[in-house]
Amino acid sequence: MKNKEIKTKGALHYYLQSTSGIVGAVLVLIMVIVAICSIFGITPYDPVEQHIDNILQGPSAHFWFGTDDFGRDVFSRTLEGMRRSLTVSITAVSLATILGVTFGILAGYVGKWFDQLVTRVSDVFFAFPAILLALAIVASLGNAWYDTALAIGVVYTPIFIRVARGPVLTVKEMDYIKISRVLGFSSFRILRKHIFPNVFAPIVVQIALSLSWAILTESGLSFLGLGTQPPTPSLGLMVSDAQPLAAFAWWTLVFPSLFITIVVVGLNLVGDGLRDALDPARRSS
Amino acid sequence: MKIPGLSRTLSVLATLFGISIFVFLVLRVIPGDSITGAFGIETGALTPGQIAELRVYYGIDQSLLLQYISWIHSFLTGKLGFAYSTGVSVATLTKSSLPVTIELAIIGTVLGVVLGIAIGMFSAKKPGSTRDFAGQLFGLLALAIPGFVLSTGIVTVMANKFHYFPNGYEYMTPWENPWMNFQQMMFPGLVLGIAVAAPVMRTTRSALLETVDKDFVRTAHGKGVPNNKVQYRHVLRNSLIPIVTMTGIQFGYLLGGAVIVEKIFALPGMGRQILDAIMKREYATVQSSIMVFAIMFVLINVATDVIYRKIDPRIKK
Amino acid sequence: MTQPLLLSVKDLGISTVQDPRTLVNQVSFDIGLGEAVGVVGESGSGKTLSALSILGLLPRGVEVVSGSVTFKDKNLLTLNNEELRKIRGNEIAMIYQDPMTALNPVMKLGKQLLEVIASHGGINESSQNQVRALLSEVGIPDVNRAMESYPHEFSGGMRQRIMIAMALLLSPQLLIADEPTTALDVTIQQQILALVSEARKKRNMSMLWITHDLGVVANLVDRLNVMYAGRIVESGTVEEIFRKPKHPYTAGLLSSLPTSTGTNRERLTSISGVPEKPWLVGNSCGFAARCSRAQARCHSEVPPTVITDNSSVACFFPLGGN
Amino acid sequence: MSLEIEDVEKLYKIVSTDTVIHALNGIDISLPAGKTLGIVGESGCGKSTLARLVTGLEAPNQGSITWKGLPIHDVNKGSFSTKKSVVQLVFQDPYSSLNPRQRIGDAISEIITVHNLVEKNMVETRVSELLSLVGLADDLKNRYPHQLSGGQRQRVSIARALAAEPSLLVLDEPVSALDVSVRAEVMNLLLDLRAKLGLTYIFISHDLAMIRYISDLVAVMYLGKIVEFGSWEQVINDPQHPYTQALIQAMPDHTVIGNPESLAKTLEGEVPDPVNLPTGCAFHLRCVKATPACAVEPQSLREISSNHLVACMEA
Repeated sequence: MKNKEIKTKGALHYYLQSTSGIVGAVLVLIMVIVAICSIFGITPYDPVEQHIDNILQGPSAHFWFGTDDFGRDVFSRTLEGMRRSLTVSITAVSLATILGVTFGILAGYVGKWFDQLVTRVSDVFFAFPAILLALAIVASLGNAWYDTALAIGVVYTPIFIRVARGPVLTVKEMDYIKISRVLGFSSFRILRKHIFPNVFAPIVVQIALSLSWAILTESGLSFLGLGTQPPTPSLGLMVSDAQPLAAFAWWTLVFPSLFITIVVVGLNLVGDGLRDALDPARRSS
Repeated sequence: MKIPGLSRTLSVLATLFGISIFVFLVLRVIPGDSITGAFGIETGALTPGQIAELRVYYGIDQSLLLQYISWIHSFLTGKLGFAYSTGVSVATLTKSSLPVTIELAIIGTVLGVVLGIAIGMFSAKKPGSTRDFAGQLFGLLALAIPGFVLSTGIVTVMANKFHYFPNGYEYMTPWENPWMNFQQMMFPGLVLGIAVAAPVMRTTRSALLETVDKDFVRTAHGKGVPNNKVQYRHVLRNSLIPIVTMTGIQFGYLLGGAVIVEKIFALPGMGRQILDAIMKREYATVQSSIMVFAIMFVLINVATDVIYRKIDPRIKK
Repeated sequence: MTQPLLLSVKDLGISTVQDPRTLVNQVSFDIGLGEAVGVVGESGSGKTLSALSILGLLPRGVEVVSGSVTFKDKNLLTLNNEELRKIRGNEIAMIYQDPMTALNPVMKLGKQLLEVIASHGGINESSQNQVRALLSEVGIPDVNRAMESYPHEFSGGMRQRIMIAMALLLSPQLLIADEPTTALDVTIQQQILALVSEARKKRNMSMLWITHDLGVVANLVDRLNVMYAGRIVESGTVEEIFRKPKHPYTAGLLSSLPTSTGTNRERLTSISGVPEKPWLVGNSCGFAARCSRAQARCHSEVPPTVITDNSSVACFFPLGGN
Repeated sequence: MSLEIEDVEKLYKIVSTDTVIHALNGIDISLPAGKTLGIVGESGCGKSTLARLVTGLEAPNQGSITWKGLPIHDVNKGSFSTKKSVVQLVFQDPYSSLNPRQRIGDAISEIITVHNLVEKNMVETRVSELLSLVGLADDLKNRYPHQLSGGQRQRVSIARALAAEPSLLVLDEPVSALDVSVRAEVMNLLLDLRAKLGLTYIFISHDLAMIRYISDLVAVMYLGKIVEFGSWEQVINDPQHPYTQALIQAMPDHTVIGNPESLAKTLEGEVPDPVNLPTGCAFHLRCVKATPACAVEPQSLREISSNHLVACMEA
């Protein structure tokens, strides 16, 4: 218990020394709060409510981000869209992390035919552009949010297999792992106590980066009409709907786009910050 | 004893085989078939007899294995299967759409690599400086602004403010009308190029910074080699390996990005072909088109590997 | 010192750029024309940094903060990049510790060698032969094939020979060697030592040899500087240092080495504790905490370097008295 | 009651180049309990491979290794319950031999608790005992490896090995990575522990000075074979194999000074590629005494005087 405390404190200490890490964390935090607001219905209006008298209004005190061609409040819709994006991405990345890390660590540690099999299969997955594969899966599964999440999760699993497997191969060759075997420790113990803590850092970094890619993929799918269906808002769909309107109602395009960009920038900065904070080589200097 | 490239070829074939099975299963096993695709909710109104007939018509009454074999057979015999609704062979569709996507991909890759390496070098020259910050900011934004946002923005501004929108006209191949083709490809190519440039820039920057601290760079300085020569001959040359890897990986994402860009800029490429087929539930078309994509990607990987061997003498064997 | 001076380092101070930490403090030593000087010290003593600073090759984040390095009436520390470049590889050459990483892995060896000539005056018809002659002098078997090969095709020992050939190509007046045999097997080390010794004699070349292994320099250099915690604590001829060490650290180091005759299963004399970090020494003798002769003033004052004839020692209570 | 290594061979297949490396070619050693065997040789001679086989990390392709009558492979599997016959290992690199994310105290207590070597409430005491045994302060328990010096880490590695209560300790270049002034202390510690605990050592090094200082018996290895074997006096003071002689001559010696002639080279060339072993005696390509017959006839160890074995026809 004490052990853990010190470790996280140390990493946090180093994390807080990186400017980009702090900026990223703040951006992501804002977006998460926004999403949570939407979960509890703390939005100015119902996202699907049509204000017939206020079609295509510019940003104002009543409608902070203006209204769209159905008179719906863009601000409320953006919040709701952000919540959907985050829900899908977090579910997808959790799935990919659990599957990928388990198979990656096992493949790296067990080696031999199992490693061959896992790398071959993940190579096959890798041979696809992610969005295309997700597209195919969504096309046949359906477009409920969990279908999208499942599709993105499957597509990102091989990334986590690679990220986990690589360091395991390196760590496995370290002298302290050999010594653990001579000391008669079980494989499970070696994996849990000696290998996992040492491959943890790249996985955490990858989670942050994958979340950002997942958000891009999710909004890309819904932009193509293969994700969330109208009238439920989603950021990609809002951009798609804004295409014919943008010329005279810039706010319909700008705000959802801005939210996607902010959260993706934030997650990338968090990833960079984590990479620096969790790398013992950079710390010791 | 050993035939050069044999194991390589075999592993490429094995990967393609795996892909074909995977694509097939994803689109067949999962509920929803061509009938529901074609008739939508009206499927419920069909009699069992009609459904059985339709199943025969679409070839989905057979076992999965037979379906797979018949698809692969038609794929390999050059027709790539048929689109059920129009009866046109997928090969015919692909013949006109593949060149569009390839042209787009080449423009995107070249732009992305040139831009990415240039900005990466610009950034790495003085780590921590203002120019480094500017370079990194570009990388970050290029990574974070989705292609569809950038494309929509470009279309909006160009079409409405400048009344310039070449993609509004019918698509022209470079042979029919090179100038028109260039104008039509310019913006979608730029959008893809920026998407490729971001990771290439980041890789270039970190590879350069890492190589600068290597022993052999110190040796070169110690020999009295002029600084600019050290940078090009020793630092950049050794940084190319990760840059090539990253470019190869990006090619896959680029093909994915093509789907979105082709839709927005109304280019009749592979991406749009797949999208249309998905909307119409033309499984054979989707399957075969995705196979074509996969083959392209695998071939790019082989090319990356060949370039690798050219750059790095250590992996000759 | 009978020879005229070739290189003179005075009060050299090196420190990190951020939250400045002293790494090398007031280091002074001379190298005469044709003279071989050794610098002995443990890891972190500052020996490698002192050597790298001569040619301005310090790693990023580390800089010279004081002192001068005079090479034939020029202060190398004040030269601009171009002036310094003309000296590097030409008048002063360097060989490094790890032969596996010191050569460019993606460039043919012939080209890497010719680059030295190209950087100092340009290549002509005889350049190729010049390179071939040196490669065979350092004992590379198939010279023509070697020129067309890449570094990874050679063993560590062979790569170090190639590095030596590269360094000798323009007949420098000074060769700086940073532990060039540490990564090699003993029989290969012996070959390299013999090779360098021979080449030096032939060219009347001066040499600065950095090492942590007293045994290596015993028969290689004329004079020796012993470094500890960023300072030179003792200097003198090899004879003086090995036979009559004055600084307690030098003496401790010598007696902790197992000898080649006599004892087995007997306890070695050892120095207790660990070397102090140079930036933590402050106003004290860096060795005080480990020294059996230390008294109160050793912990509160920096012992000055006392110079007598050919030798010097920085200790309040040296062995054999003052 | 001894370590018996009989006719051990170890091959490594390199898949990518489809070649085979002959790491060990017929090793026979008998080491009485309580003695120290020094194994010396240059890189690639197979000495570290031997360490891995003796500790059961890898299995030989041929031959057997037994410790006190038990095959080594079983020794570490079932032995912790009986608390005897344990073989332990200490590596060269003090940086990679400790888990960077595990505290020193935890690294040592882990062995004790996993194998229930002492009563639960005695674990802390035992850890303190082990730390003081290797000369480390008790408060080091709470530190992480990167907060320790190289010498301290190596002491921790030794303490951890001792926690398993081994009777045979394999030391693979235990002081090579340490600073000169720290090296002597660790060597002294190893001497003390051997006397105090009655340990049997296999001490592997490329440094003959360290080998001669600690060993009772010395084996000189070249390209996967033992070329000379005997007591330390026999091998080091009266070397018979030309390779041993060359190694001794090449030892940097600080007692001989100011004599550049002593640098004259003694051994030509480098160690051949273990993938294509030379015919006959593997050393003949570099040997000053080689005759045409050496290129044809493989050499095996023969006794030239009491318990002094040499694999050379010219000896």
